[in-house]
Amino acid sequence: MTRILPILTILLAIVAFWYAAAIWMNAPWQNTLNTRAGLDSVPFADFVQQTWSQDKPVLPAPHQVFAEIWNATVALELTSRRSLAYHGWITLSATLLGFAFGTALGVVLAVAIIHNDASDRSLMPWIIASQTVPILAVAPMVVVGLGAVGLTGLVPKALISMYLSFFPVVVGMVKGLRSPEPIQLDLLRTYDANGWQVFWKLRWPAAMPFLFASMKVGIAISLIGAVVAELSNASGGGLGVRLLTGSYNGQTVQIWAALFLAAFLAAVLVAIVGSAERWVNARMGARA
Amino acid sequence: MTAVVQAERLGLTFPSGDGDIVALADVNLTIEKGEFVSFIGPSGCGKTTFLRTIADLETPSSGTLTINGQTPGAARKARAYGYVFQAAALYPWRNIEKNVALPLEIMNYPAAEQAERVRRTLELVNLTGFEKKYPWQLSGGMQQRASIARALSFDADLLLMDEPFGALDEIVRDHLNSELLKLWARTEKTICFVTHSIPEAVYLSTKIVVMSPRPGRVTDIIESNLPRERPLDIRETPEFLEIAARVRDGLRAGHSYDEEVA
Amino acid sequence: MTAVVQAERLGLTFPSGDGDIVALADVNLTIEKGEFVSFIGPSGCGKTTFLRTIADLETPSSGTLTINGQTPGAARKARAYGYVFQAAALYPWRNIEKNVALPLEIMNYPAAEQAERVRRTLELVNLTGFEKKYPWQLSGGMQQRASIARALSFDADLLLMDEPFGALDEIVRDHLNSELLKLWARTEKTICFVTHSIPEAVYLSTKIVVMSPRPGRVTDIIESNLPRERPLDIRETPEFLEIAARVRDGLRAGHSYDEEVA
Amino acid sequence: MRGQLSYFQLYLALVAAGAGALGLVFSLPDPGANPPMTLFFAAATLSLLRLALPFSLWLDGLLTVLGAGALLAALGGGAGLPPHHWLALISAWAFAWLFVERLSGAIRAGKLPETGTGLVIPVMFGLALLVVWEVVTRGANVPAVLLPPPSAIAARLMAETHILWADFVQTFIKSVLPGYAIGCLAGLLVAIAVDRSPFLKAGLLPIGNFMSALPIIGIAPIMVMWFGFDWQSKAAVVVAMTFFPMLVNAVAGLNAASAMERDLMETYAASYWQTLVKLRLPAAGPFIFNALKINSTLALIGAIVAEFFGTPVVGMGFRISTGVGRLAIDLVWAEIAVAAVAGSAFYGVIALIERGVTFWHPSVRGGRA
Amino acid sequence: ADALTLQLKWVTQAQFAGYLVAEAKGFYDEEDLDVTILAGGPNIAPEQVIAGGGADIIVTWMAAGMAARESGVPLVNIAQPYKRSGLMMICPTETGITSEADFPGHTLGVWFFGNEYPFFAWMNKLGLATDGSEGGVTVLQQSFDVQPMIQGQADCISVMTYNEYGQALDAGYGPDNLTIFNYTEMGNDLLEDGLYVMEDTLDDPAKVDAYTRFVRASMKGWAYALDNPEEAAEIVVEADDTGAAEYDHQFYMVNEVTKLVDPDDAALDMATYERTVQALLDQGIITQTPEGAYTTVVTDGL
Ligand SMILES: Nc1ncnc2c1ncn2[C@@H]1O[C@H](COP(=O)(O)OP(=O)(O)OP(=O)(O)O)[C@@H](O)[C@H]1O
Ligand SMILES: Nc1ncnc2c1ncn2[C@@H]1O[C@H](COP(=O)(O)OP(=O)(O)OP(=O)(O)O)[C@@H](O)[C@H]1O
Ligand SMILES: Cc1ncc(C[n+]2csc(CCO)c2C)c(N)n1
Ligand SMILES: [Mg+2]
Ligand SMILES: [Mg+2]
Repeated sequence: MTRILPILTILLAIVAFWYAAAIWMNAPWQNTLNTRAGLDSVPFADFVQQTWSQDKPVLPAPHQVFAEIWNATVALELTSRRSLAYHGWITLSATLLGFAFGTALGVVLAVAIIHNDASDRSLMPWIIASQTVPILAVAPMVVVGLGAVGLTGLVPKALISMYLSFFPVVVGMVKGLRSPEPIQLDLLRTYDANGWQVFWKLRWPAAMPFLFASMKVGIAISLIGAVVAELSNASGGGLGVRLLTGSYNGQTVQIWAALFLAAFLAAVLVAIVGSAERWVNARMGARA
Repeated sequence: MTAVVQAERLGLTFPSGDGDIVALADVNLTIEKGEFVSFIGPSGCGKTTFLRTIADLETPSSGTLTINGQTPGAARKARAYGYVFQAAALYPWRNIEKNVALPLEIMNYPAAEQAERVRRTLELVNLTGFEKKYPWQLSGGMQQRASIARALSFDADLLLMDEPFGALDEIVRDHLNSELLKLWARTEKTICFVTHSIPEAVYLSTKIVVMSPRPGRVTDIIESNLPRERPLDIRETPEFLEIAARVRDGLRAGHSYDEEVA
Repeated sequence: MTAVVQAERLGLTFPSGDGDIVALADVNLTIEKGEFVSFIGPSGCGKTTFLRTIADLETPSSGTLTINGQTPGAARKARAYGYVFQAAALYPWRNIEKNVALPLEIMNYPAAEQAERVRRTLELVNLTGFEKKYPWQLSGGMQQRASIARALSFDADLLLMDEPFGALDEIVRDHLNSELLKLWARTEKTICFVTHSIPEAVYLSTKIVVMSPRPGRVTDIIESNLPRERPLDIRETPEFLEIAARVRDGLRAGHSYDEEVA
Repeated sequence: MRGQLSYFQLYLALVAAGAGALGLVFSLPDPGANPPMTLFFAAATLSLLRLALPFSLWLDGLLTVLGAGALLAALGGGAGLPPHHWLALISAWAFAWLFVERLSGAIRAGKLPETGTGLVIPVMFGLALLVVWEVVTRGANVPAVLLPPPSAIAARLMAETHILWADFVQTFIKSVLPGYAIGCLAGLLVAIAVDRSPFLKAGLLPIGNFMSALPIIGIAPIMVMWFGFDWQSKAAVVVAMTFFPMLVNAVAGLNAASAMERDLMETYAASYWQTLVKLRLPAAGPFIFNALKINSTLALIGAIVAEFFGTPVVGMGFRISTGVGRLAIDLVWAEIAVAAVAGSAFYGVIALIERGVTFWHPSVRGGRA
Repeated sequence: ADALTLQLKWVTQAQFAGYLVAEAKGFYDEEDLDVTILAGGPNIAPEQVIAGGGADIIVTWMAAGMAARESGVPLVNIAQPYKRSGLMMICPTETGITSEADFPGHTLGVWFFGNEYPFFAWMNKLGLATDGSEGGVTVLQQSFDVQPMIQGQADCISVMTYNEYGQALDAGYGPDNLTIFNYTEMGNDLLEDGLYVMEDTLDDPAKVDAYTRFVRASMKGWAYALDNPEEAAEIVVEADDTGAAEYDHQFYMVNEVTKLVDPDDAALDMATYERTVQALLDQGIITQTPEGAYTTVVTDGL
């Protein structure tokens, strides 16, 4: 209860604000419609009702979005291509695969960087540069390029997720693997521990807080990557495709529904990483 | 037989933005196998730095240093020594048992022997019952004892101990002092021991090295002729007090604010 | 006049996964204004915990504790005390000068006075010349002295000092002991002082609290009738040695492995 | 025998010389067909002499340059590369790698100065990548509309500087910088607010996580709807994009101060703000900079992506999307190159500031951040 | 069966009803073809896909196709089912725009990504500057919907008769409160959805034969869609694996696109071709009159 109450309060505040904003943002268009229909002097209560039930509102009211989510998930068969759950699953699988690739790649690169001077000096600047390449520009080319060699579906999307998510992991892990105090390293030096032992017994555990912070960012970005990739390739479905087609058809409610589902997925994923973090912390004897 | 530690004209300077710090200057010292050498000197005189240099954790700026006739690096690779740091340096994610087992894991002791050694050394420092606690659950002195246990858990011939008993009360200290002496007598280890306690230094050592600061130099080397078997009450004998007085004089001479002291 | 520290049936238990740790049990103690109280006891007996409870850093599980007649929390808010931790706890991003100035900044001393106080206290602990160095550039003892300077830089009426001189050599320790005594005599401060050195405790204190472990209890409170003016050589007087012997007995009684000790 | 080479370096040296020797064998039937290439193969084979003689690392650098030059010269015809010339690519790459390995080894050993030579390594690596790119795209006749060679991109870069500059101003100066500043600041402030109030922490953090997980791509059309077509909507996307990493990292960082460091502040009865400014923010520094660095690249991506959803007809994202549509792929890559340079410089500046501000952290004290 | 991959210019919708119907009704199978239809999207350039070998035939607009040809992708038009342009520019009357003369000083929404050429050719003809300078128009890269008009961010927006115009009608706009500039009616139309292949494949008679059968089956699909708009709309909805296509909208679209397509004649109309090429040349979109950019071998063989 003590955990739910604050969330509920903030949630209520947001929903109230949202409804108010919906009136405000949808009013101009509603006025146009009413004028056109020859309706002047609509009572305010009715007018509010109208702004909350437009077909293509600038800002859909919360209940519209949730009705759409409900209709597109629970009310439909899971395997239906109109089901948001179906599209959510497609995006989720690409996200998870890409995140797994990205985390692995990020850790491997970080390890190479802290252990090899040449890698550090040569790789780091280019890893950074790689992230300044606008992914949406490259994504279609990647999809086209991989399509040309026969790779379609999940893998191109996962690769784009990986491309985005490995970066926070590299940056965080390089910092984390370098975070042990000199005296902690000295201790292992006195045992003449080999590089492998220094890594597993000191650097890796010391880097855990950094790894989890990075993974939280990484998994959220990974989802963005999957969605971006889906925007480049309208066949195959996924939440990105729903966003796109919603946008073409001016279906704001559909856009928001897809957005919310994506955000919900990301929040769940971040929460899962968070619980993993707490579990590992507990196993590592962290102070409660 | 070669000396265990042999320093000749050893110097070490820390570069630093605003003026270099000369931590060791012109240190000459020979330590033979089986000796128990105490280092004593004002804070900041370079005791830790000297121990770290022996352990190949710092590189001398000048002079030569050999350990068992080898370079410090080769000695370190041969796992010639165990080191007790001035700070406990326990790993916060390992419980006490695991912290003590760390060097054993690294040196690939069989699991059963690891457990046995951990049990034995923890008992030696009187920490039985705290095996599963994490460092932050222990008092300062308990942490220090855990770090001593860690260095004793494997059998290095040379022990480098930097103020190991600083945070311990007199009784525990006496206890550990005599345990250490027993261990030393039994195993013929060579021990380098930093302490601030003159009685402790005299009680334990065959040789006491007095250092003075800025730059860190050896001002006196006092050979003790006390017998190898030392009951605790040897500390009241005139021989003992005489050596202690000599150490105190050497120490005072190296101090910058003698005059002020009443 | 109310007592500065008044503990009645004070208890403190640390909850822990595998069995709670009783750090303090049934502690009764009154400290009057102007007293110099030393705490002595085996490692892990709860000395640090007791000081932390006075400082409102731990909350008692049972019993009552008042500081200047207030709750510990109120006393802390009134900045009633200065605390020297067992570890130096210097901030790595501040150089020594800035570390010492930290409480002064927080208590909004004028800049000129800050500079003057920093200079004075650093001189007191003999760290002049190291103002611009960062903590990791100092030896263990130097870090400890910096943290003492930090606690002395502002004028709290109650000083809580947890083994402040543990990492210092005898000469510096003597020097700081007598400086501390002078300060105490001049300012009428109340001082709670944890130490492992029996001579130090006897030399400094008006009252010595002997504690024993598991659970941490006060086993003896020894009032010292030594004069307030204490030259260093008072330590050889019979009165002194008598009190020291009583402390040693109390200490030994509390120890779990008396028998083993030779 | 193996001189001062590590086993790994020796391995690279053998690959380099071996590929060269094999190439020489294939070239022998007609050694005059491509003299520079034959020369390179011969020189690479001769590098086996290092097994017997001291062999300066600069010679490896020279061989790299020679190999790259021979390869680029061989591309002239436009008919692709004969099969055995690919061996030169392998050999030259191995020489390059060997060169940077040895160079960084020499710098670490203090035989060469850090300043100056330290820069050679990333530059060498980058140039090596460019050469490989050039050789592969032209040597294997990759369609230019899929991936143009760097030379074509460079030509575009030179020819269209005014367009590129206008796009840079629109995207980087107008959208990225303000959006980055606002987003990072907002993330930090919310982190502090969240940290300050347990109620907010319990209430806002889960919801904040949720909100910030909104894929920015979906936000972009909405921001355009709300803030109009010009840079304001792009800056808004950048704000949304940079907010989350800062929030997460700052919340973690604000908890980074150790228990005893906090206790010290308690004993001074320091106010919340004093503790914040004098302890928790400095201790959070490494985490905050982590976010600042991640965000410096995210911000640029965000702005560019946002420009895909309606813009005035200027901006890097606009140029990229229209460029792909017009198959002006070399212009697209020129724009990407500008983005990469700007983003790397931005990151570099933040990293420099980090080294200055968090000089005390072990990861900085020990060398590089 | 011969395998062919068709890359559409846009997402699965009734704009491509002929191909989708031909696939669904088995017309391709009847011609012994195994056709894969790839949906497009706002970031997929069909010209790039075919250059990379990801498709055999693409649907694209002639302006984009010719521009790609000059960029080194040798595309050749093999058939032109779309005879007329569906492109329009619409302006709400409250903006005060009633004729081309009113444009200066206004903001016009334009789709880029290869769809901008007809607009620029038109402005070129009107002599209006498009770089935002005095006396010209301000150009906005428009999103692919009618929001910019509804929200007043643009004075005029681009629409297709068969798609966004329908959305505008749904939103309550109509001929009585809109000024409509229809590219076809103004004579400014450039050729839209045509079928293009890579030039070198035309040297292979087997390929040409496959193309011919493909076009024949596709035109059969278009004819079927014209006669059975409801079923065609259903087929489109069924073919869309994103689940976004709505039957009502697709039905509207089928009816609109069949007005632009001549199911009986797949051949390129030379007059329109010449005009398209001239407009592209005038505007500098291409610099040389293209040679061999179309072929009649396929349509001749029908
Ligand atoms: N990493 C370092 N960088 C710069 N100066 C250093 C460093 N480590 C130690 N020093 C300096 O070297 C000198 C000797 O330090 P050292 O730690 O050896 O003293 P010590 O004798 O062990 O003192 P203590 O008894 O206080 O531990 C001191 O002046 C110290 O400031
Ligand atoms: N945070 C904590 N959580 C759990 N147990 C703790 C914690 N802090 C201290 N303890 C336990 O409380 C007991 C008393 O600890 P305390 O630090 O007060 O001892 P001390 O008398 O100061 O010892 P020392 O002389 O070694 O510093 C010890 O047994 C210790 O294990
Ligand atoms: C020309 C050249 N080639 C390879 C490397 C080294 N390197 C590049 S990627 C990689 C794997 C991960 O570190 C390594 C080792 C270099 N520095 N320069
Ligand atoms: Mg030291
Ligand atoms: Mg303690």
